[in-house]
Amino acid sequence: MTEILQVVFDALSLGSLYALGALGIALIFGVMRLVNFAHGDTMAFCVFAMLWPSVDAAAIVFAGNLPAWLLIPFILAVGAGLSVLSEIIVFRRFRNTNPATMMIASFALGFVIRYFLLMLYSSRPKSIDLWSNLGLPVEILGARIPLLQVITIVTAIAILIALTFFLKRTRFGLEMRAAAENFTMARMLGVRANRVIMLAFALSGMLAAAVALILVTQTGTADIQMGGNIMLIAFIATVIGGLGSLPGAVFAGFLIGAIATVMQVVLPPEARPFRDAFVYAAVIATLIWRPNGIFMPKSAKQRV
Amino acid sequence: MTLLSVNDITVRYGRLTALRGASLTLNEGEILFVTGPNGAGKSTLMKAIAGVVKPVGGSIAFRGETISGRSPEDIARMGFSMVPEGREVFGSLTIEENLRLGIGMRADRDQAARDLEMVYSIFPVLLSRRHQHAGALSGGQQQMLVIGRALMAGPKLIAIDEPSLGLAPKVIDDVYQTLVKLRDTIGLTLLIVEQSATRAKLTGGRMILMRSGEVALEGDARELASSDALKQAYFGYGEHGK
Amino acid sequence: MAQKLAADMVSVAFEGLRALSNVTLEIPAGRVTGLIGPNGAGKTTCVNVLTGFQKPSMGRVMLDGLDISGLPAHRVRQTGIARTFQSGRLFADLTVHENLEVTGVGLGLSRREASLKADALLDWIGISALSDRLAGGLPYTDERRVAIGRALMLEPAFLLLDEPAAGMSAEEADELSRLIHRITDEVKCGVLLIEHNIGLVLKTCHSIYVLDSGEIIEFGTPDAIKASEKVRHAYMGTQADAEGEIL
Amino acid sequence: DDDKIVVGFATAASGFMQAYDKPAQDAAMIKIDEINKAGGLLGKQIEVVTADTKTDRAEGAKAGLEVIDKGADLVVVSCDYDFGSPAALAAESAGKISFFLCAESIKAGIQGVGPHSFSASVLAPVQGATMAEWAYNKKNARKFYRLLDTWTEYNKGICDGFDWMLPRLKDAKLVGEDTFKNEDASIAAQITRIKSLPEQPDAIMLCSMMPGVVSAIKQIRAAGITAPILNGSGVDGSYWLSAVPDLSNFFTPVQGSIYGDDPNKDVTAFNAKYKEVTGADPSSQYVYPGYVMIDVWAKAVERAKSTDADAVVAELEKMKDEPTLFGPRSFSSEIHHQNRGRYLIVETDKGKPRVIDEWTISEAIPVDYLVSK
Amino acid sequence: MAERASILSRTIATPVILGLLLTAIALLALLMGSGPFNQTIIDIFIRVILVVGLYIFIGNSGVISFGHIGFTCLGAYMTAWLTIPPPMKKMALPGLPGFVLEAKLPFWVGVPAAAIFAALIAFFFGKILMRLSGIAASIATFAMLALINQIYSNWEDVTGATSSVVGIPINRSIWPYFVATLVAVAIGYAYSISRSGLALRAARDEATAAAASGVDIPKERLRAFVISAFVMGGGGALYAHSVGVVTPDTFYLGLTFISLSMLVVGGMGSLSGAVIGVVLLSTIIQILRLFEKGVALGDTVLTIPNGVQEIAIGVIMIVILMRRPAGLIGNREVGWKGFRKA
Ligand SMILES: Nc1ncnc2c1ncn2[C@@H]1O[C@H](COP(=O)(O)OP(=O)(O)OP(=O)(O)O)[C@@H](O)[C@H]1O
Ligand SMILES: Nc1ncnc2c1ncn2[C@@H]1O[C@H](COP(=O)(O)OP(=O)(O)OP(=O)(O)O)[C@@H](O)[C@H]1O
Ligand SMILES: CC(C)C[C@H](N)C(=O)O
Ligand SMILES: [Mg+2]
Ligand SMILES: [Mg+2]
Repeated sequence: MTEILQVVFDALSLGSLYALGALGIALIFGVMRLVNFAHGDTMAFCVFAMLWPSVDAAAIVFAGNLPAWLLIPFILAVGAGLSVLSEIIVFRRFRNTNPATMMIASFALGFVIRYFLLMLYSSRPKSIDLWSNLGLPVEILGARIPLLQVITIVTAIAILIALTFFLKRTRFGLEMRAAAENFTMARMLGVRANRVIMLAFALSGMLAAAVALILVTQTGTADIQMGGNIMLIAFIATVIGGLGSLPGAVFAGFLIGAIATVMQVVLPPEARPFRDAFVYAAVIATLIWRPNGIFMPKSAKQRV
Repeated sequence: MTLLSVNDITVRYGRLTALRGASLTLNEGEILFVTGPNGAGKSTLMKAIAGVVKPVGGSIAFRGETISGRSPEDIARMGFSMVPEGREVFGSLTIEENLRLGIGMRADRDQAARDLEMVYSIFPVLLSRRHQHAGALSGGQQQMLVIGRALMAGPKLIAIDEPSLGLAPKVIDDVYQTLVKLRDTIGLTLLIVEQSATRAKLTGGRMILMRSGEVALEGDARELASSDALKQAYFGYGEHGK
Repeated sequence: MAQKLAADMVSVAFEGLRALSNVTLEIPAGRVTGLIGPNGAGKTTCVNVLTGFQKPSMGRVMLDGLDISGLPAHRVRQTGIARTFQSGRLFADLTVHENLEVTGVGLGLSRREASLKADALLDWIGISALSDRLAGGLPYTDERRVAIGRALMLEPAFLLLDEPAAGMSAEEADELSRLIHRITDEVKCGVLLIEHNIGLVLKTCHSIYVLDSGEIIEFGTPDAIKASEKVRHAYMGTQADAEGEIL
Repeated sequence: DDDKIVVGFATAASGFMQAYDKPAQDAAMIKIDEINKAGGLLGKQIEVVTADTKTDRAEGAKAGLEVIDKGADLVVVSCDYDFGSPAALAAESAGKISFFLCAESIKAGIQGVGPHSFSASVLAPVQGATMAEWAYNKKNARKFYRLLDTWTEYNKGICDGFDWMLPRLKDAKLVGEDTFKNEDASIAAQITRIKSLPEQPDAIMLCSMMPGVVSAIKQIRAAGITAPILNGSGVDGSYWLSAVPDLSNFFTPVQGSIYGDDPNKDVTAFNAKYKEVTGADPSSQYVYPGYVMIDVWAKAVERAKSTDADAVVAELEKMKDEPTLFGPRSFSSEIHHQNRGRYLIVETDKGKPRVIDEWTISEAIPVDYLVSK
Repeated sequence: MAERASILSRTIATPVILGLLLTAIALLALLMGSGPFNQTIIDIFIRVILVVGLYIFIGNSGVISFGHIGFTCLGAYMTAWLTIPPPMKKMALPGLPGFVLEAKLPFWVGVPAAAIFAALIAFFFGKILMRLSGIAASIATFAMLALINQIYSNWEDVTGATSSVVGIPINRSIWPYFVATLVAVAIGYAYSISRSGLALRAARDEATAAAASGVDIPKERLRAFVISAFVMGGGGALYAHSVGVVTPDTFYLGLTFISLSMLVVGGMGSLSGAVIGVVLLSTIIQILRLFEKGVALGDTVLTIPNGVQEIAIGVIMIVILMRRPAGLIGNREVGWKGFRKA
């Protein structure tokens, strides 16, 4: 029993990280039809913002030494700032262009951010100790789970609820969804669409920062590529969850985390390296089963 | 009092000139029909006023302020409400959400609530399906929705590009009756692209005819609609100056 | 060439909403059949069912006695049933000529054959001048004519037109009416015409179905429809009366 | 030309391999400088030419061709086999000697490139075998757990060496094994598996490398698993220790110590020299193979009295336990790599690494075994 | 009305001009006669093949595939399996079937075989995936890439897992690559003017209307998928022979995004865009490289710091796309009199 519970927590903790990533991707996709490939690099940027630029092997911790009540807002602000800047300098000029063009632009932007970090910090992964005591396990119903993972799970769910409420119940959410669907028409209705989109970018940037903080606390490592994998999984989660559906993205994030964890547990040792192959096969199966995503309401399908 | 004046505007799409020096004025509380053959530039004129396409020459003033060059949302917030050609509903939003989008910039929430009721009473089908996605509506129902949405903004001037598109005759009547009533009660000004001269005649007001990106003819809707001049201008036999 | 396309007791439901209930109708070859009714009556849904875009919840679609319900849309087109859409749906990045060519290719012609057919058809409709323009930038009315041309490729047995005259002036609608008659006369296909332009329908159709809330409430000749109190009540406007004053 | 000898570096000056290539290359430059200052090689000065591989394989092939074009007698290629081999292959087909800066796969040499190719480091399996045998003898470890990061051949190589050694250790057994991926954000499931073992292991053989290894260690310790962790050389260095405060019971094999406590004082002197030249202390033992490489190659050139590739290869293959600053080196016509080697053992205790021992595996790992893996 | 010229005669200028461009590049390599430069040109040719392969599917169907580099991987490994000397194979890849272990085929057999193999696998994947469209299809193709990558990264006996596969005969002559590139361009051209190409482009614009025109969209997509996989597989095989080693991670996200970028920057819907995009971006990269190494301008040597080249390329791409969202060439194709509508 406790063993199963332990697996559940393991799955939830990986899943919540994916879910948080997926929220950041889904938000921007929802409002701009943009698959923001720079999201992962924004995460890396937030992590490196804790360090002083240097190409030495040893990291010089800088902002990372701030007390939590200062550090968290600072990193969130960095994420939001970079994200908003990306919107103003780059993405704003790609309104109404096709998704492929926007996607490549975001990829190129990510590339620029990555190499910028590389120039400042070198390609060497750096180490940084943030809130180690969060790694200590707490006992829940007999299962032992690191405090950090509890925090991650709770954060992911709290953010989901807050965001869903925000998008469903406030005027801003309505305008955001409208701008996503038809930018020009929304403006003709008086929606200050640029402002709306900018806010979405700020939120997405903060989500990237949140993932960055959790990741760095968990791994103790700052690596240029660190956001990449989560971003990809998040991207997949966004699509199989149902495009534009935040709960869908979160659910799919948890689902992928769960599948990966369960595969790790049940596969025999020889097959374990193929764990991710099973995960991707499951992704394909899900897409064939529900091409519009798990959470897509039927009525949202375009009628003829 | 002049509400809208369009002075000599020119609009190009690449090499194609869609408007060449078009002008018109519209007074408060007036009805102005715009008619003209296929490709004359009627829709382009609407879009230019709304700020969606940028004229390369000329100027547009609304409520005494120059609006050419302003963003569509600023123009909308000044009280210009537009129903574009071709039913641009937000298919993934519900019907009520579509309608509520229109009231974003209004301060008078009570009046907005009353307007919502009014829209639902003109188009009862929207009320019965208010929580459904707008994308599922039939063509005509979508047209009702966009007209309703434009009214929700509480505009000074409403511009409708072909209101009758896809609507059943009975509904067209309802729409026109409502528009005229609003003109009479709250002084709403109407700018309507309408292919049907008969409809213009029945409603009354002023009318202009566009051809090849210019205003070719102007006059009283009732007189013009029954005159041969309109037909001639429509097909371009003989030029009528403005 | 097939002689009769029919819907047999077709029903369609969307999450509780009955868009069509037990609709039975027939489209004979060589004639123009009208389908009118208030907004949301189910006209487009009916066309969708007949052309394979919508599976009926119940009932069948019969082509000359052959059950074709359940065929995917492209297969339906290959049996000779063509349609247009309420919203243009042209291939925006292709030229007008290519728009027509696609149907030829879709029906199994080589590009060369399809190209020749497209030229001939554009000529026949009278829009050869548009041939090399990108379909994306066409004005509304031209869009409609190209859509008809595209559907007419390879002389379909049936042509279903969903509001082809929307946005047309009286004169343009007149011209469309003539075109439709040319189609029935020369191509010999059966046409289903959905329109809110009553004048056009009355003038063009041989017989007319009236649909309301998913049910056929009336069927008859234009004169009979014009006279029907039921239709007038459900559909016609007060001023835009059945005389077809408003075109 | 005849008045100089050219060493060509087809290495990464950008991209992530740069972090490995640059330090080793700096060390090689120090040796080259020393030789030049001492009058050169065969009386000629050594000249250096470089080309950037950008950490890209296709670019690597180009870089190799480019330094050959510039007359390189020795082609030094990227540390890692995957990224170095395109340039090495280019050298091989041009009949030039190539040296991998620090590749630790058997392929970096005859088996994967050809008879003119060498590596300056020690095979990864030797590291795994060393740690297993050492822990068995010195830590009395009998129950081993094997945790493999399937990301690279290097990681697998460590575990291969461990696998080879384990059956040779009487009574030692594997109580469990698992795999993970370097990029895994969380290895919670793997940790759960260790913790639910009926008996906890005496030592965990961790076959992984930067950056994922840090995350794995951090999570293992955070979960309260205190068993000794054995590693390959890839984790050497103190730069990352801040990530796991007070890390203890953690063991790494190294060719030389960067911590100032190498039994050989010359190593400490080299470290100082390195700092003087580059402005920083060596960050890990991976600087050393660069120095060793030039050292053994230069000796072979002197002995062959020529830079002719075949003659130099012949001399290199004669080396048996040739002493270098960082342990003895042997090459043969069968293998151009070290399948046995002296390692210093570094223990990290309360976050402080220091040399505690020295170990050479009791028997060389057979070439057949290495190749079959 | 003037008689319409046949599609072939109206459009043949495009492949001819592109062919001439490629010939000029090949001649340039010969003229320079330097090893590294030759290798650079070989690289460009391989890139052109890959991007043309992408164009065939993505350009015509409008579905952004993240999966095609998977076919490149399949092709590269296939030619490795066929052309590596048997003794080396038996050592490194003992899990291969017997007849493959014994095979020692020349590279001009290996490359087409690789292309066919990739096409075959594409057929199986395509059967399942081509029913999807839009972003779902993109993700599914990405999952396919990841699946291929995971299998090739872990199947020790057959692919050598993450370890480099070596012993692939290296060919440094420019001609095979040149000829293969011409063939790829010819295939790309032939597909784009084919019935299937037209039908697929129609479906890209308006799937619903395409179905109403009798187009069987999944079938047409599958056709393009298989043909493009053929080209991608061949490109992968050529890559293997140009470098001599392959590993699975060579054929993963990095190559995917670079190739996609070149396609989009060149002009996604145009064969000319595919070719010119690659040539142009590669040229810019080479020039920046030159500056990285230092360029003497008069007395001063102009050098840009390491890393700036990558940043610059990123910025240049963004700027090009800002200016020309449809890519440099857009949807047009080169003709004798400049560009014409595709
Ligand atoms: N986005 C565009 N790109 C290129 N050309 C355009 C575009 N929009 C309109 N045009 C062209 O501009 C001219 C004017 O078009 P406009 O839509 O304003 O005409 P209209 O009078 O509204 O016609 P209709 O009665 O068909 O609605 C036409 O020739 C049309 O082809
Ligand atoms: N996919 C769908 N989901 C939910 N409801 C739908 C769907 N498709 C159609 N409907 C509903 O079915 C009814 C019939 O729609 P249909 O489009 O057939 O009407 P129509 O007669 O063509 O009307 P119009 O004249 O306005 O075009 C409408 O009430 C419409 O909202
Ligand atoms: C830096 C090292 C961990 C790299 C390793 N020596 C290799 O061969 O890849
Ligand atoms: Mg118009
Ligand atoms: Mg309809």
